[in-house]
Amino acid sequence: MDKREEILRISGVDVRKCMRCGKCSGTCPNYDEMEYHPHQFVYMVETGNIEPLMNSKSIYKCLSCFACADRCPRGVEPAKVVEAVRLAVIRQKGQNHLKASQVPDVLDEDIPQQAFVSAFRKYSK
Amino acid sequence: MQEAVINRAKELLADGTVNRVAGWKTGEFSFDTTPAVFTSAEELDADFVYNDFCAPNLSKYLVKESRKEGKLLVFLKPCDTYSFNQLVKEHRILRENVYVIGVECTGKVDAETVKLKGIKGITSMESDGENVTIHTLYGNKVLPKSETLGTKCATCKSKKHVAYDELIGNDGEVDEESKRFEVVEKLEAMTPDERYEFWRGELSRCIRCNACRNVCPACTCESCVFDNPDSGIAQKAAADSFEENMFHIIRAFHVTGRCTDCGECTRVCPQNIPLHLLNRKYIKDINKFYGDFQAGADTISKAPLNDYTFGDCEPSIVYSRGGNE
Amino acid sequence: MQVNENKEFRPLIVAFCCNWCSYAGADLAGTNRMNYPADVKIIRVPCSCRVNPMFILRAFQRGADGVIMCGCHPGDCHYTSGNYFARRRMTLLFSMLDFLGIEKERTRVEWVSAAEGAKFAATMNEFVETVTKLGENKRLEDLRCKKQ
Amino acid sequence: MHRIGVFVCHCGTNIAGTVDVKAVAEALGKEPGVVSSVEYQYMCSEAGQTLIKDAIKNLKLTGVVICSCSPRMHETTFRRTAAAAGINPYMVEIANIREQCSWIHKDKATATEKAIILGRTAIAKVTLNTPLTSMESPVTKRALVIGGGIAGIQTALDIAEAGFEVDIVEKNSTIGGKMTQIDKTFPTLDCAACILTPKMVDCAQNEKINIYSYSEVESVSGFVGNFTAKIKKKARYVDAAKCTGCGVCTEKCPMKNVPNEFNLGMNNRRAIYIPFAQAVPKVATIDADYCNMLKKGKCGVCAKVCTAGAIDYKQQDEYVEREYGAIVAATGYNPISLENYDEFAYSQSKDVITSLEFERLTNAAGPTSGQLLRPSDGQHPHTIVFVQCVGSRDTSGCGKPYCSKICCMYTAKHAMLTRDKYPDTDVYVFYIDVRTPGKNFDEFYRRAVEEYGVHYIKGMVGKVSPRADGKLMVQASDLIANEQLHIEADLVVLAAAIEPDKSARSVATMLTASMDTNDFFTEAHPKLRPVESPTAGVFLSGVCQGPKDIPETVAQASACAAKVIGLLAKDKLTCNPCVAHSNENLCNGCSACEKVCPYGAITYSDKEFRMPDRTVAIRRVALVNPAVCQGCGACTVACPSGAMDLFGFSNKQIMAEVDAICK
Repeated sequence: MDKREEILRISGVDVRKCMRCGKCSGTCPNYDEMEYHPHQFVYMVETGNIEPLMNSKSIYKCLSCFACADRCPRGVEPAKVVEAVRLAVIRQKGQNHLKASQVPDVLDEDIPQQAFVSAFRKYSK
Repeated sequence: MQEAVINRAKELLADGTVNRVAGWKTGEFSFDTTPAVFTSAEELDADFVYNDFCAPNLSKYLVKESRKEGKLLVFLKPCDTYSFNQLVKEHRILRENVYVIGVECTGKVDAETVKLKGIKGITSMESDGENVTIHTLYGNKVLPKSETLGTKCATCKSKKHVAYDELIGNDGEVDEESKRFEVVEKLEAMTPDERYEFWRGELSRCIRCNACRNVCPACTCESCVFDNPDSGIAQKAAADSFEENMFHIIRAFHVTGRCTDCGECTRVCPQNIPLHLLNRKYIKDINKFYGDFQAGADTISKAPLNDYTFGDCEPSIVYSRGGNE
Repeated sequence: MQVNENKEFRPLIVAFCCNWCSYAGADLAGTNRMNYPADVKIIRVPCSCRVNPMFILRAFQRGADGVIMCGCHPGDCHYTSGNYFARRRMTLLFSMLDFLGIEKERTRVEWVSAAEGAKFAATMNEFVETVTKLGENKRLEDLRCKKQ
Repeated sequence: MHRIGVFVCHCGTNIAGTVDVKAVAEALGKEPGVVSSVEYQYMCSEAGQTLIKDAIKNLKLTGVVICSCSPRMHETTFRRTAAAAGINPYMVEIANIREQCSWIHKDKATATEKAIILGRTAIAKVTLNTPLTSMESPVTKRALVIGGGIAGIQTALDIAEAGFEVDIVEKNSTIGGKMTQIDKTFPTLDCAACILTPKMVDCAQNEKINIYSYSEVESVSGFVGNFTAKIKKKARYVDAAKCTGCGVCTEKCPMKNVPNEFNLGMNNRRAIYIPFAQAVPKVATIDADYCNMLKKGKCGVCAKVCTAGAIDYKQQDEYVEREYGAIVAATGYNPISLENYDEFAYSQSKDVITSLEFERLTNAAGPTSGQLLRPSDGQHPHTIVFVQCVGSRDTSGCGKPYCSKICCMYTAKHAMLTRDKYPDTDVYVFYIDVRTPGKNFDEFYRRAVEEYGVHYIKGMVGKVSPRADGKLMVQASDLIANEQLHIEADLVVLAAAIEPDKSARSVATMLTASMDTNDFFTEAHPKLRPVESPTAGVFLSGVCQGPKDIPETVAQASACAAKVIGLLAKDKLTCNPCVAHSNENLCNGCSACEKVCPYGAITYSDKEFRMPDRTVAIRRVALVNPAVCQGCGACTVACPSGAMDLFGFSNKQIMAEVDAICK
């Protein structure tokens, strides 16, 4: 299956609904850390330009806070696209980055629960 | 139960709340009850029955009865109350002229079901609620009541009374798990050829006795289109096969969205044609295409065919569906 | 059903067209000289909601091999809501015919605007082709009477 | 017995080229009931029509079938011909053998065969035709305009200008609508009040116009030309006839803390008030929710100071019933509530305002007397961020899926005026697209950018966070620079989407006028009948039909008035005779027909029937009003008993056509 199809299927997002308003990127709290920004994820997936996204650290910089998905006026949910690209990378490598057994070692008392759940979203299948 | 029902009827007659009582009396056989109107305590004592054989749906009779002088008491089983509501919604029953007592129902015994079990020469039947004793010319047989229920009761959709002024016995619940669409689904899963053979076999038995039409609480038209020369489809004699061919399809379409699935059509069919399957097919489609709808569940909702949404499915959905959908 | 000298099967198609959109679309197909088979005969109705399922059944029973109903696109009905009602009626009717084992391809609904002459012609060509493949309509004629 | 004449047209070679017209005429001549069947070169020509007329007279024809072009082309022509020859015009049927036969088929044999079938079908139908007479109904020469904004005012003025009486029903205490709250108008920047208030005064002074202010339409019955409306004049506790509008009461009233809705709650008014100086009618109104006299029976200051003796604490709602020939919906719009847009901090900070509030802040009659000051501290803002499309073009369910149309232009206006008056202010406009289709609109927007230095940034604001020091942190994306911006703003202005006024839905129900999913009124035809509702006699003016700016609203209002005048100018309305009719002997009274009727043409009444056993039964039966029915036929199929049928397209006629085709 071609990468674009795969990402659309994993994410369940209709990228053509995007009207290029940029509210996702306007909302993103980690914008400056990201090489590619939420609106670019949507646009680049739409145009099939997926390789750069897969090779970019941006997929791990997304906090999975879902603010972009919440505020998107067209219901596009960019966060799901980012997550789908990330999953495509993980599946391609055929391995998890974080296993449940490793959790106690990296557990920090100060990590908020939400961040912890986000980490799971991000680093495991 | 019967005693409580008769006593209450007598009270209401005595205090002048009503001047007539619609109920059941025994017909030619003990298991063959027939709708009747009673006007005095004596008549009630003599003939009134309410037992496991009182299948007839009395609501249709109210179209005429509710237009007569004075208030009428009627006993309605849960499924009958749906027909009642539907007729009230269509302004066919004058609600204010009817006093409704909902009566508990645990399913009614149907002689046809018993006969289909190969039991012949039935002279009478009695039920104790658990078992049915069948007296025949060839001796007695006992069957569990659950095995003697008519089609309509075997696939009962609701034991809840949706309209009543008072209740005798318990009120039940809508059966969300009802298996009433099972046979429709089975037919849908067949190939078109198989379905065609099935229906040709069934419908070819029709003798156009009009029993289905006459009993159906949705068929209360002042004059049926099949009797109306201006409708373009009326034929007294089967001079052209159109009426014969299409009677059941048109009848089913005419009651679409109004049929409460009371099952009377199949119960009264002398040829045992499962006519209710046509209605159920429409009900199932309506539920699927336009959202769950139960005719008669209330007296205000719009019938699905008199309503629409902008996003309704296109008729082409029929092509894309596999048989078993 | 019509059989010409070569005994080649030609279907008989009845088309119900609403006065405001589809009938005008059919006229436009004519004005633009767009061919479609002569098997199609059009009946003009004020609105698709005037089409009673009885008309469709009658056509089948009288020997039509296919019946198509055309109306304004949803949202464009001259009477604002007629085609929405027609849509529900036809959906349920077609589903019932299918349930009875009648070939579902013999019935069709198409929304054709007054500007869509080309669509009208293309639809009719396609529908005639489909029905020709199905052959003569016997089932609806037979459903009740001819069981041996 | 039927005596039918068939007339086959050659249409030059248009028909005769592909269809053997002689063969068609001959074949149709043999059909039962046909007494004459002829062909001619051009039936629609003078000579052709004479041929038809002569045949009707000489052969005493009862029905006419014309095999020619589409009925959409010449049906009326031939009906007129038949009428001129003395038979009912509806005894004519057309077989379309040009558009639907000769023009689409090449093979002559096939086309001829089909033409014969089409002719036969028309003959089958015409034998079942009945003579139809168009009904006439009188027209009440008065119009009702619901809504007294600029749309309603313009429509009323134009109708009155033509000499017809108009009543305006306005739910607020003054007419004028939203435009009274607006400061300047784009793209000319003239003052809204200066162009609106003279029109308001014209309305008040025009003897043909009657204003019901502080009133609502309670119910409407009837049909085109003959509506009856019940109007509720809400109690304002002031005798409008006595009140001079001097305003003394509004200064003396001790209840000072009533939020002033005219200034969107940004300042206060008294419990007795006149919304603004140029209000029409200039009559005080007591706000019963705040008046101490009405609530507790204590106070009475206004009554004491009123020299005209106009105060009447015992005033009751009053109902008026009037008849109208036409009704105009001009119910207008409101900005949407922003409760779904928490990210913009509208409810958290006073300095996040809507564009309409911004209008009031810049208006000389506003809470700041026209000084652009921050609502929180009264300081002059130095950085202002405008956010467009707040709630517009939003399919997520929070806002409205449509474009509100006016925001791009008024935001450009706001930005430009701000920069003009306060050049030391930084103005940012965040946009998704700038939409400026309109005369001098794009030029206006470009001037804001090029001459006034407004920063237009393509991108959307993601978040506004109020800071403890009173600043508003605006986080937004600049899509062209591909960077995220963080702006410290003093004031944030949200271009909230507009939606139809909440009252529109109930007005639509009363008028049986249809609405779309967004509660905008549906027009009879989106291109060709944009100011009429599909319900005959109901017309649409202004934003109630769809988002519009002022020039467009005024244009539509005048167009709407033209349509109303066209209707009121008639003494009688001729109705389409091809309407539904119910056979009361068959009618069940079940209401199925009423539910599908888009025009509310069906009513019910109880009717007595003599039964065979000599008793009398009372039954509810349907009655179709032929003046309202448009003849769609939806009811005929909904009717289970077949009581409902359609003249001109009866069940029997269509069945006969089906049979003829399938023969």
